[in-house]
Amino acid sequence: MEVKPKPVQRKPLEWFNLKGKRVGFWAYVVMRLSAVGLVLYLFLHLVILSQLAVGPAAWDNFVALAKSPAVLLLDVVLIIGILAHGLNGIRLTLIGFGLGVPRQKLMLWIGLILTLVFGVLSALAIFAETK
Amino acid sequence: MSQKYHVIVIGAGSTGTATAHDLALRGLQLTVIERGEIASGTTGRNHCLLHSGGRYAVTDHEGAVECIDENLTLRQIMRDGLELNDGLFVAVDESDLAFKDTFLEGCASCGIPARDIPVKRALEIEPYLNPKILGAVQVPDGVFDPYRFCLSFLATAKKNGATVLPYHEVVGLLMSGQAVSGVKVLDHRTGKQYEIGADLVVNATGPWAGKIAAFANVDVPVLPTAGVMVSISKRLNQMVVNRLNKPHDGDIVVPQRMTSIIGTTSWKVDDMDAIHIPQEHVDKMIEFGEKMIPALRDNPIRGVMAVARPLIGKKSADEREVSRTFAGFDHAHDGVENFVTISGGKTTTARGMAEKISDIVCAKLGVSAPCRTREVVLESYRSYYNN
Amino acid sequence: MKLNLKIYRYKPGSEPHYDTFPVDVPETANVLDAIERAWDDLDRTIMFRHACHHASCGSCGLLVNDQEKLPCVTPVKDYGEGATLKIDPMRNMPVITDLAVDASPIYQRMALIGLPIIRDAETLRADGKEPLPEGLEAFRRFENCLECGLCLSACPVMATDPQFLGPLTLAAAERLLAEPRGVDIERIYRLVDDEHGVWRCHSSFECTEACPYEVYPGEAIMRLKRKVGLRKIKQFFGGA
Amino acid sequence: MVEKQLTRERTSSWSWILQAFTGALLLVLLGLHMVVQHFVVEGGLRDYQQVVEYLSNPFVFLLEVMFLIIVTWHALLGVRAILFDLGLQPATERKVTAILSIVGVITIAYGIWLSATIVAQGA
Repeated sequence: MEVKPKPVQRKPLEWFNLKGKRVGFWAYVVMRLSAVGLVLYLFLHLVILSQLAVGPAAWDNFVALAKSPAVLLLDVVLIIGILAHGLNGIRLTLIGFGLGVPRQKLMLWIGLILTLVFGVLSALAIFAETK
Repeated sequence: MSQKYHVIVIGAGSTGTATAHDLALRGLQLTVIERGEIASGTTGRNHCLLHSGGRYAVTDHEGAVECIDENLTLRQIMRDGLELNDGLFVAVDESDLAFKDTFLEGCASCGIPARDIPVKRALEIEPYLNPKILGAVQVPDGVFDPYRFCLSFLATAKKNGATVLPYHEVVGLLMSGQAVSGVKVLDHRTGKQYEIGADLVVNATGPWAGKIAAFANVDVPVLPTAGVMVSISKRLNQMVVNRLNKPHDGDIVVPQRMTSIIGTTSWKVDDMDAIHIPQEHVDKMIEFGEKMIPALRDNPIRGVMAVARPLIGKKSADEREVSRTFAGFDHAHDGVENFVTISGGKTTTARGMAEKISDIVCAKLGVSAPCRTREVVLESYRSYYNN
Repeated sequence: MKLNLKIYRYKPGSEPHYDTFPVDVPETANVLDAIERAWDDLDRTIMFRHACHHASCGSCGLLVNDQEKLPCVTPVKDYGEGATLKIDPMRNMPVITDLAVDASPIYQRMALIGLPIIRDAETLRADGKEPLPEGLEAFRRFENCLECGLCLSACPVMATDPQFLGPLTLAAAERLLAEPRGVDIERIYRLVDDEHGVWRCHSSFECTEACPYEVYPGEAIMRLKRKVGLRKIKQFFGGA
Repeated sequence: MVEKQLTRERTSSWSWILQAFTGALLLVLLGLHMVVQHFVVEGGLRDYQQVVEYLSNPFVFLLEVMFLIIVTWHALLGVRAILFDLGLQPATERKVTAILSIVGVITIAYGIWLSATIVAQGA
């Protein structure tokens, strides 16, 4: 009697399903989310730069907008995203070339700490300048 | 009735799968029915010892001869499922040492290549052995993986046209007059029952053989006995280590992958499915095992397993006395046609058992094809899953 | 020790659900013993894969509280008296019924890479120089990998990419490159140097976390990436 | 056969190595970009005149164009990796690669055009 098993449902949302997962998986989720965020930012950034081609007034309007606290806060998020992605990227490159594999978890924590430290420092710097 | 086969084999343990392989090679259309996963019964919870026959060389000549014969055959046909590191029989006390000559004679008379080796040498090979051992004999024991053992036979049977129905439980035998004409199965995937027809049904359900035979109102003298095995979280020996004496509780330590497994005890059970492991049996395993390999006590227990095993013969009081040699029953003698039972035996001798029962099956079905399982090299166990 | 097993139930054609079974097992029991208890005492229709009960066959892998476990060597003690254990079939494999998955994705992968199951044993003595008994060329043993598939279940890439070779396969490739045993090395390189081979791995190390038998595929894949990557770079610059 | 895709043809791939390589370059280029464009500037952003003057330096122009190329490459290769994780058919994968390559070329061309325009406006 032909009875078909329940097929595997391939769901991209599983990339972010944290149930039962451990720290390495969290790093992978952060990597993936920051990647998507940074790609969107990159294209947004390039589009905004087109204001430079429009002329001085257009650009200086944008500069004024960019100095509003809300945008500055987004800048902090951006910097944290870059730090997390970049530092974990260093880790992935190193272990991918077989370097420091037994210490990959330690590297992960170091990356996290550096992200937080530099994230806070840059937040302080950004908001200090506006005062 | 959904389909009719020449033969239905009930049970996908070592005997059932080897029988399926034998019959498929002889060109019969057959299906194997198993109520759970392949090897999830007696065969799975196996000591994994590929017997050289040494264990029975003194007490059971016939069994020992079967073992060494099948051992040497399996080495030829099962290319990817055996750890072949030989075995040692070690003398722990004077009585063991006194047994040595009897043992060597027994091995010689059974055709088991056995070599008396100096204690110093044995300790060099196996540094975890009790340094106080008094003697050691090397025999061609080995280790198999019971699940892959069965998969290899099934993979080859499938290649030769057999089908396999796991998660199907036989809930009745179909009778036409005084002859079995098929089985009624419960498909555990759907919860539905249906019938499968066959010219002949082979009951290869080990300790459960009596349960299946009862569907045809015949009695099978199978005595379900349980034995405890204790798996230790470290591999402490490369070769199988046996106590150099008559078979006894806790007298063998079988290495496999990264574990050493101590075995075994023996007690009679009434319900083959409800086996509760007595803690004192576990303690006994460690107590006896450490006489041969003291470090067994220092490493944590990884798992304890027990399962019903089929012993054939007189329903006597002392279970270990009963021969472990298998028995095949043609139930025509009980007045039921087209129904045979094969039970007892050891995984090591599964191929030989399959040969004997397949000869009976073929004679009954008028098939003249000879057995070829001695020569045909088995498929890789992995190809069982080449759907 | 009293436990509740909340077991995933699925029969083709009907909706999956959970049934909860109260069981009482010895303190020394493993999770598989508890499942067998529920099967034996309460419901003979629970289907689950098992054979050897000592982490050798690799057939019983499943999820306990959403984590990949080999229940035959997972002590119930880890979960404590009165705990409720949620038991699910492995991920990323077709479910035949209840906890029983179709293991083809595991075995077909291993068949593809062709890792022989027999390897040379690390002999017990540290110096490895003790003489072998007559008649034996080397001490042999089974490979560590049980082909249980827990790593395939845990891998986030496997969740969406059935073409991915998978953790156990890549770990097997790494073993083969280290100890070829007559297998065609170039074929192994061709298999793993592919978008859906070694490069698809995103290093979440969930496979390593799941591995019950010290194969640690995550680390093996990193070694493999290094081997394959450096070889490619060397060849690109004209090296052999 | 449960997973036919397993036996698909396997072809040598450089994408991970390139991703690691461009990632490593980005650490330097993005660092420079952030420092010169934002950190050393009063208020974090250059006004129009400052941008024009700055970009007119050929060395800076080259640096920014290189940054543009590498960052676009890394970003689109990353997008490609995520899409490939979906287990696409080989034909679809080739389309993805082709489309992303076109997007990449357009992005880079746009960036260079923009930089050149700005420099021209200042001249």
